[in-house]
Amino acid sequence: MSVMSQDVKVVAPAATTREALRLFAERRRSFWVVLSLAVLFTTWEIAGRIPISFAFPTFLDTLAAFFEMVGDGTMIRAFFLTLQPLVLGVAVSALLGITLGIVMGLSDRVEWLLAPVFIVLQAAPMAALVPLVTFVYGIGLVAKTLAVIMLALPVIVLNSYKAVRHVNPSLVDMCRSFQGTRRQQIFKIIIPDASPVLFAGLRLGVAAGFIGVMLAELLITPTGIGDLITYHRSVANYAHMYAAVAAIIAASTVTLALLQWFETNVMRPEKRRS
Amino acid sequence: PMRVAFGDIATVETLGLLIAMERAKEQGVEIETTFLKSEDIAAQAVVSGQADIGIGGPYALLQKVKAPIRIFLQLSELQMYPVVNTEFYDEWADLDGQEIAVHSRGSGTEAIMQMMADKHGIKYSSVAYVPGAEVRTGALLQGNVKATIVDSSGKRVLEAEAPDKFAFLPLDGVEATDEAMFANTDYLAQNPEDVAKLVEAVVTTWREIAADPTVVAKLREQYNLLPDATPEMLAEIEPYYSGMKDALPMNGGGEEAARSDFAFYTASGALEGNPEELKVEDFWDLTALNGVLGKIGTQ
Amino acid sequence: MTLFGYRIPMMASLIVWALIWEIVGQLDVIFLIPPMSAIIAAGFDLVQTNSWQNATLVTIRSFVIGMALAIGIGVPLGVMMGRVKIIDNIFGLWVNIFVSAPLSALVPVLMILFGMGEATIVVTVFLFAVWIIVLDARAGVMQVPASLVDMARSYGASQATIMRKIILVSALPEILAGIRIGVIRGVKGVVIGQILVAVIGYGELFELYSRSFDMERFWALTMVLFAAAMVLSAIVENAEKRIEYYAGAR
Amino acid sequence: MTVNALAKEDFDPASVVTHDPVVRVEAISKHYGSVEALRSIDLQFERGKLTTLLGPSGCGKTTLLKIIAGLVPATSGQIVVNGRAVTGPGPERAFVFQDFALMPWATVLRNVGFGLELKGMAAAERNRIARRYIEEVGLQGFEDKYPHELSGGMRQRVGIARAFAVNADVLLLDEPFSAVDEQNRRKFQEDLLRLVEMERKTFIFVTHSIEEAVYVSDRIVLLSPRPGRVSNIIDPRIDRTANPDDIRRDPGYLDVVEEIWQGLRHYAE
Amino acid sequence: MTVNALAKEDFDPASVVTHDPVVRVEAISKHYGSVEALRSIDLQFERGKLTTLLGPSGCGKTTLLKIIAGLVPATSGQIVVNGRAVTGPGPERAFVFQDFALMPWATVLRNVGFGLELKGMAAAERNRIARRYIEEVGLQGFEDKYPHELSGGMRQRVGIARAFAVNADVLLLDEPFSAVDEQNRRKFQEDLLRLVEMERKTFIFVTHSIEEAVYVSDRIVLLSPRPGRVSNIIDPRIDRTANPDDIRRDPGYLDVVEEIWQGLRHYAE
Ligand SMILES: Nc1ncnc2c1ncn2[C@@H]1O[C@H](COP(=O)(O)OP(=O)(O)OP(=O)(O)O)[C@@H](O)[C@H]1O
Ligand SMILES: Nc1ncnc2c1ncn2[C@@H]1O[C@H](COP(=O)(O)OP(=O)(O)OP(=O)(O)O)[C@@H](O)[C@H]1O
Ligand SMILES: [Mg+2]
Ligand SMILES: [Mg+2]
Repeated sequence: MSVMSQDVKVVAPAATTREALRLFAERRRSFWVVLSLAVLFTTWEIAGRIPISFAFPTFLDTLAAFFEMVGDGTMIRAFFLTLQPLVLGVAVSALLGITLGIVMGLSDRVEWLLAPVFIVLQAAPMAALVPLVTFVYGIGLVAKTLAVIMLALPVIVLNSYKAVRHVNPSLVDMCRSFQGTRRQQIFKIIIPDASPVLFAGLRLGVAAGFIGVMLAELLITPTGIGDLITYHRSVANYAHMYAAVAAIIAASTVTLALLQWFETNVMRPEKRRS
Repeated sequence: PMRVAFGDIATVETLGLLIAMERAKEQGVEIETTFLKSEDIAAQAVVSGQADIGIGGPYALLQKVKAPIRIFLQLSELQMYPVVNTEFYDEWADLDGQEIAVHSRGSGTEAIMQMMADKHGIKYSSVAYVPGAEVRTGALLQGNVKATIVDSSGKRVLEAEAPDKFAFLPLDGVEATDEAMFANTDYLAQNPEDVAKLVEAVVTTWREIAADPTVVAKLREQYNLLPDATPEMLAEIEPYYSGMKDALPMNGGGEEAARSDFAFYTASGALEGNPEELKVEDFWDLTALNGVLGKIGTQ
Repeated sequence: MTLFGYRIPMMASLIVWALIWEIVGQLDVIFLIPPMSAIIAAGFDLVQTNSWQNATLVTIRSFVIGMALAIGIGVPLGVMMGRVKIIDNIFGLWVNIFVSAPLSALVPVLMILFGMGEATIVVTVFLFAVWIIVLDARAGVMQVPASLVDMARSYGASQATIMRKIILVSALPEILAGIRIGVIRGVKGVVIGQILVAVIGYGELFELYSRSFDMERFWALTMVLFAAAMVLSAIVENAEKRIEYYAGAR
Repeated sequence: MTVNALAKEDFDPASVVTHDPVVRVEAISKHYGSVEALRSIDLQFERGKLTTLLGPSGCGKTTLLKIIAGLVPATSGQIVVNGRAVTGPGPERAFVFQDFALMPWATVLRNVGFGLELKGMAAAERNRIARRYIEEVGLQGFEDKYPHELSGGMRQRVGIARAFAVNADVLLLDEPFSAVDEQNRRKFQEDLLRLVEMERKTFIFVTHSIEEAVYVSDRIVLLSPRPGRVSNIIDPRIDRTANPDDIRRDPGYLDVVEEIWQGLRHYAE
Repeated sequence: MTVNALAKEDFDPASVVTHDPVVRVEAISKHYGSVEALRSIDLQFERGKLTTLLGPSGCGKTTLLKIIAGLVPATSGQIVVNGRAVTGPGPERAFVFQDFALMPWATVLRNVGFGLELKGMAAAERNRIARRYIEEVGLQGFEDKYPHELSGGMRQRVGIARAFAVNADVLLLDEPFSAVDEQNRRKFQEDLLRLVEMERKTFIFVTHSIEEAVYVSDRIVLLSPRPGRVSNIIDPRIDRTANPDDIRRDPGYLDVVEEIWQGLRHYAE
C-alpha cells in the first residue's frame, strides 16, 4: 500500500484570516446585535437631523426625552398604570385560560362547544371590538383589563388545549396500567407533562396582553404609556412620544425574553423527550 | 390640491364644513379630505407636511412645535355642558374629591372643568380622558361615568333618553375656540387665493346656517354628502344645527377670538405665559380672514 | 363530538352559539347584543351601501399590497437566514423582537414616517405579517434534512439547483404555514391600522357605527371581517394540506 | 432440546396443554373501526414462564398485549387472569412500555415508586421498595438522576424496576429492547433471563427479533399478518444452564431460529 | 474459510495486499473543531468487493464515508478514486443514506431518476433508465407512489435504485438497513449479495450489526472509538455458493462473529 500523501494541506495566510473572520462572524452573535443597534441608531439620528419631518425627532433627542421622563417620574408612573390592567388581565387569562384549555383537552364535549369559539376569536381582529368594551365596562381599569383578556385569553386557551391533547399517550397508559384514578391521571401526569407547553402558551398570552393593553390605552382612554404617546403627540413633543413608544416595546421585549429564558432554562422542554 | 385633515370621522357634525368645502370647490379650489382618528393626528399631519390644512384646537401645539403653524379661521366656539348623574351629585361642590371625565389632556373640555373647579374651590380626585362627546354621553347613560362634560347633541340625547337622571351644571362666561382651521405658514403664503375662497365659503355658509338651520339637510341632499347616513342620523341634523347656532362664529373668530382664547387656555394650563403678553401673530394668520371680511363685511 | 352515533363536526357548535346569541338579543338584555337575525339583515343592507363597498376596496387593496410585500420580503429573508449563519446573526434579534412586540404602539410612529393614508396601513399590514413569515421560512429551511442536501450534492447539484429543487420545495409546508399565520396577522394589522391611524376603510365604518350605537351594522361588519380572516386562513390551510399530502410523513 | 412445532393447518390451540394458566386469552377479537386487528385469539400463559409474541409488523402484538393489560377493550372474547375476567387494568398485571413511559420531570426513584405512589403508599415505604428494585436492575447510585440523564438501556431498566415494584404476577413487555443498541441488547437479554429465573412471575414479551425470541423464550407464539391470528406455537426448550455464547451457536437454537425464519419469510415484503 | 484477523498491536495497514484498488484512502484525518473524529486512516477498496466499516457508535464511520463521497472535506490526507484525487462529489461515486434521503414530494420514478435529472438528462431517457432500476430492486408497479406510501424497506430500495441509476463505480452505503425491520433486513442482505455479484462495483458499507457485517462482507474494517483509527481488518472469506441458511449456522461464520463480538464488547457500556 502506497502511503503517498502525508502532506498536510498548506493553507495560505490570507485564507486563514478570512476563515478567522468568517468564524468570528458566525460565532459572535453579540457582535452583530451591537452592530445592528449601532446602525439603526445612527440612521435614526441622521434621519432626524435632516429632518425627514418636523414630527421626526433625532435619536439623541428621544434618548434625552426618555431620561427626562424617567428622571421626573412620569415614565415610572406611566408604567405603573399600564402594568395594572396588563398584569391583572394576564393573570385572569392565565387562570381562566389554562383551566378552560385543560377542560377542553380532557372533554370532547367541552372541546366541541368551546374550541371553535376560541379558534375564531384567535384568528379574528379583536381590535375592532375593543371600543365596544367601553359601552359596558366604562373607561376604567375593568375595561382595560377586559381588553387585555380579549386578546390574551384565546391564545392561552388554545395553547393549553393543545398542550393537553399532546400529552404523551404512553404516559397516560402507564398511569392507567397502575390503576391511577382519573384525578391522579390529571394531576400527576397530564398537567406536569403539559406544563412546558402551558407555559409557552402563557408567554404568548403575555405578548398578546401587551398588544391588548396598548390598544386599550390608545382606543379606550389614554392612560399610562398610551397617555404619554397621545399627550405628547397632541402637544408636539414628538421626542417624548417616540421615547414612550420605544419604552413599551423594549419593556415587552425584555419581559418576553425573560419568560423565554425561564422556559428554556427551568421548564427545559428539550429534556422532556425521554 | 388643498389637503385637508379632519380630526374626526365624517358625521352630522361635520356636515356644515363639508357643505362649505363643496362650495369652495365650486369656486375652483381642489380639495382632498382625509378623516383622521383624532385632532392630534390631524395636527401631526399638518406639522409633518402630509396635510395642508388641519382642523382642531391646537393652541398647545402651536406654542411648542418647531414648524410654523398658524390658525386662520375659527370654526366653532366651545359649547359644552358639564353634566352629572343626579343619583350621585347635584352641584359643583359635590364634585370635590370625585372623578370626572373629559375629552383629552390639554383639551378645551379639561380647561372648562378645571376653571370651574378653581372657581368653586374644589379639587377632582382624578381626571379620566374619554375622547368623543358621544362616547362620554353613552358612558353617562350606561352609568359608567358619573360626571363629565358633553356637547350640544350629547345634551339633547341625555334630555331625550333620561330626562330626570342628569343635571347640567351652570357654566358662565366661558368663551373659547372649540375648532379652528390651521395651516403651515408656507402654505398660507403660497396659496392665498385658495385659502381665501375656503374662508369665504365657510363664513358665508355659517351665516346661512345660523339664519336657517334647516338648510343643512337640504344642502346635504344637493351635494349628496353622507350618502349612507341612516334615518336616525338624518333626524339629528336639524336639532344639532339649531343648537349650534350660537356657537358658530359669524366673523371667523380673528383677533377677538384669539384674545379670549389666550385668557381661557392660559387659565386651563394648555398655554404657558401671561395672556396679555401672548402675541396674536404667533398663533394666528389673519391675512385671509381680514381679506374676506373686507369683501363680504362683518355681521 | 358524537351524538346518537353521528359525528357532529366541531364548527357546528358555532350554530349553537349563534342561537344563544339570537335568544339573548331577542330578550333585549343589552343594546350591545342585537338579535343575530337583525345583524344578518343589517349585513345584507350593509354590503349594498357605497361606503361599505368603497371601504372594502380600500381595505383589500392595503391588505393585498401589505401581504405581497410581507411574502415577497419575508420568504427570501427567512430562507437566507436559514441558510447563511451571518445573515441569521444580523437579523435574528430583530425578527424575534418584532414577532411578538406590541406593534400597535408603533402605529403612531408609522404615521409620522409613512403619512396618514394607505401607506401607513400597508406598512402596518406588512409589519404585522412579515416576522412570522420570516421565522417560519427560516424554520422550514433549517429543518430540511441534511441528508437531502447531501444527496443532491452527491449527485453533483449546484447551489442554485439545491436551493430550487430541494430546499424551497422541502420548506414549502412551513413557508405556507407561516403565510397562513401571516395572513391572519395581516387582517389584524389592517384593522388596527385603520382604527388607530387614519380613519379610512373599515376603521371609519367601525368608528361611525359604534358612535351612532348602530350595533347591528357594527356586528355585521365585525362578522364580515371575522369571516374574511377565517376564509383566508382556510384557503392557505387547504393549500398546506395538499402540500403535506405530498410531503407525507416527513 | 425438542422443538414442538405444529404445522399450521392442523394446529389446534385447545390441544396445547398448560399446567398453571395464570392468564387465559379466550376468543379475543379486536376491530379498530373497520380495521380488523385480531381475530379470535385463544392462548394460555403459565406462571414462571416467558412467552413471546412474534409476528410481522402490524399483526396486532401490541394490541393483544394492551388488551391483556386492560388498557384497550376487546371487541369480543375475554381475558381471565388468576381466574377472574379482566375489565380494566389491575394490580396483578404490570406493563413495560416500548418507549419506556418515564415521567421526565421525576427522578429515577420517584419513577420507580410511581405505581406505589398511585396506590397511596406512604413515601418512606415506597422509597424503600423502589430502592430495592433499583438495585435489582443494577441502577444503584442513579436514584436522584432524571430520565434524560440516562442512556436508553438504563431508562428501560427504570421501566422494568417500576413494573417489578408493584409486585404484579404478570409482566407485559412490549418490545422493551427495541430502542437499545445491538451491543447492549445482548446484555439485557441475559438480565431478563436472570429475572425470569429469580422471580416466579408470568412474562409476556413482544419482540421483532427472531434470535431474541428464541434466546429468551419458554414459548413463542407466532401471529399471522392482519387480522392477527395464532399461526403457530413453538417451545424452544433451550438449556439455560449453558454459556450464552454456546447457546447462540447451538444447532438446536439455530434450528428453531431457522424454522421461524422460514415461517415468517413469506410475510416479509 | 480462513479468517485473516491480525492482533491489534502488530497490525500494519500497508501489509494488506489488494489487487485492484478503486478507492484509496490515504492518511485521512478529520477534526470537527476541537473534536478529533478520525486519525490517519489508510485503506484501499477493491472492485467487485464489499467492504464493511464496523465500530462503536461515534467512531467516525459516517464521517469516513462522507469524506470518500466528497461531501465532507478531510482535515488532512486525500482520497484517490480511479487514480484521481477527490475534491468533491463525483459521478463515479454514489451514496445510499441511512434515512433514505428520498424527496417526499416526488414519486418513486422521479426519486430514482433524480441523479440523472441533475445531470440534465431528458425526461424520456431518464425515466427509461429509472424504470429499469426500479424493476431491478423489485418495485415495479410502485413508480407513481410517493415515499410515504411505502414501507421502510421499500423506501431504502428506492434509495439503492437511485444510486444504481447513475451507474457509479463506487457505492457508499451508510447503515442502509438500520431503519428496516429485522425480518425484511435478512432479505435485503441477500438482495445486496446478489447485487454485489451481478454488478462489478465497489461497495463500501457501514453497519452496526456484527452478523450483518460478517454475512455480507468480503472484508471488514474494524474502527476503534474516537478518534477513529483502523484497529483490525478481517476477511471473513465466506463461501457464498452455500445456502444462506447454512452460512448462518456455519461454525466459521459463527467464529468470526464471536471474534468481532469479543473485540467490540469492551466498548459497550
Ligand atoms: N388506535 C388505533 N386506531 C386504529 N388502528 C389501530 C390503532 N392501533 C393499532 N391499529 C391498527 O391495528 C393493527 C395492529 O396494530 P399493533 O400496533 O397492535 O401492531 P403490532 O404488531 O404491535 O405492530 P408493530 O410490530 O409495528 O409494533 C395495525 O394495522 C394498526 O394499524
Ligand atoms: N458536523 C459535525 N460537527 C461536529 N462533530 C461532528 C459532526 N459530525 C460528526 N461529529 C462527531 O464526530 C464523531 C464521529 O461521528 P460519525 O457520525 O462519523 O460517527 P459514526 O461512527 O457514524 O457513529 P454512528 O455509529 O452513531 O453513526 C462523533 O463523535 C461526532 O460527535
Ligand atoms: Mg407494536
Ligand atoms: Mg453514522
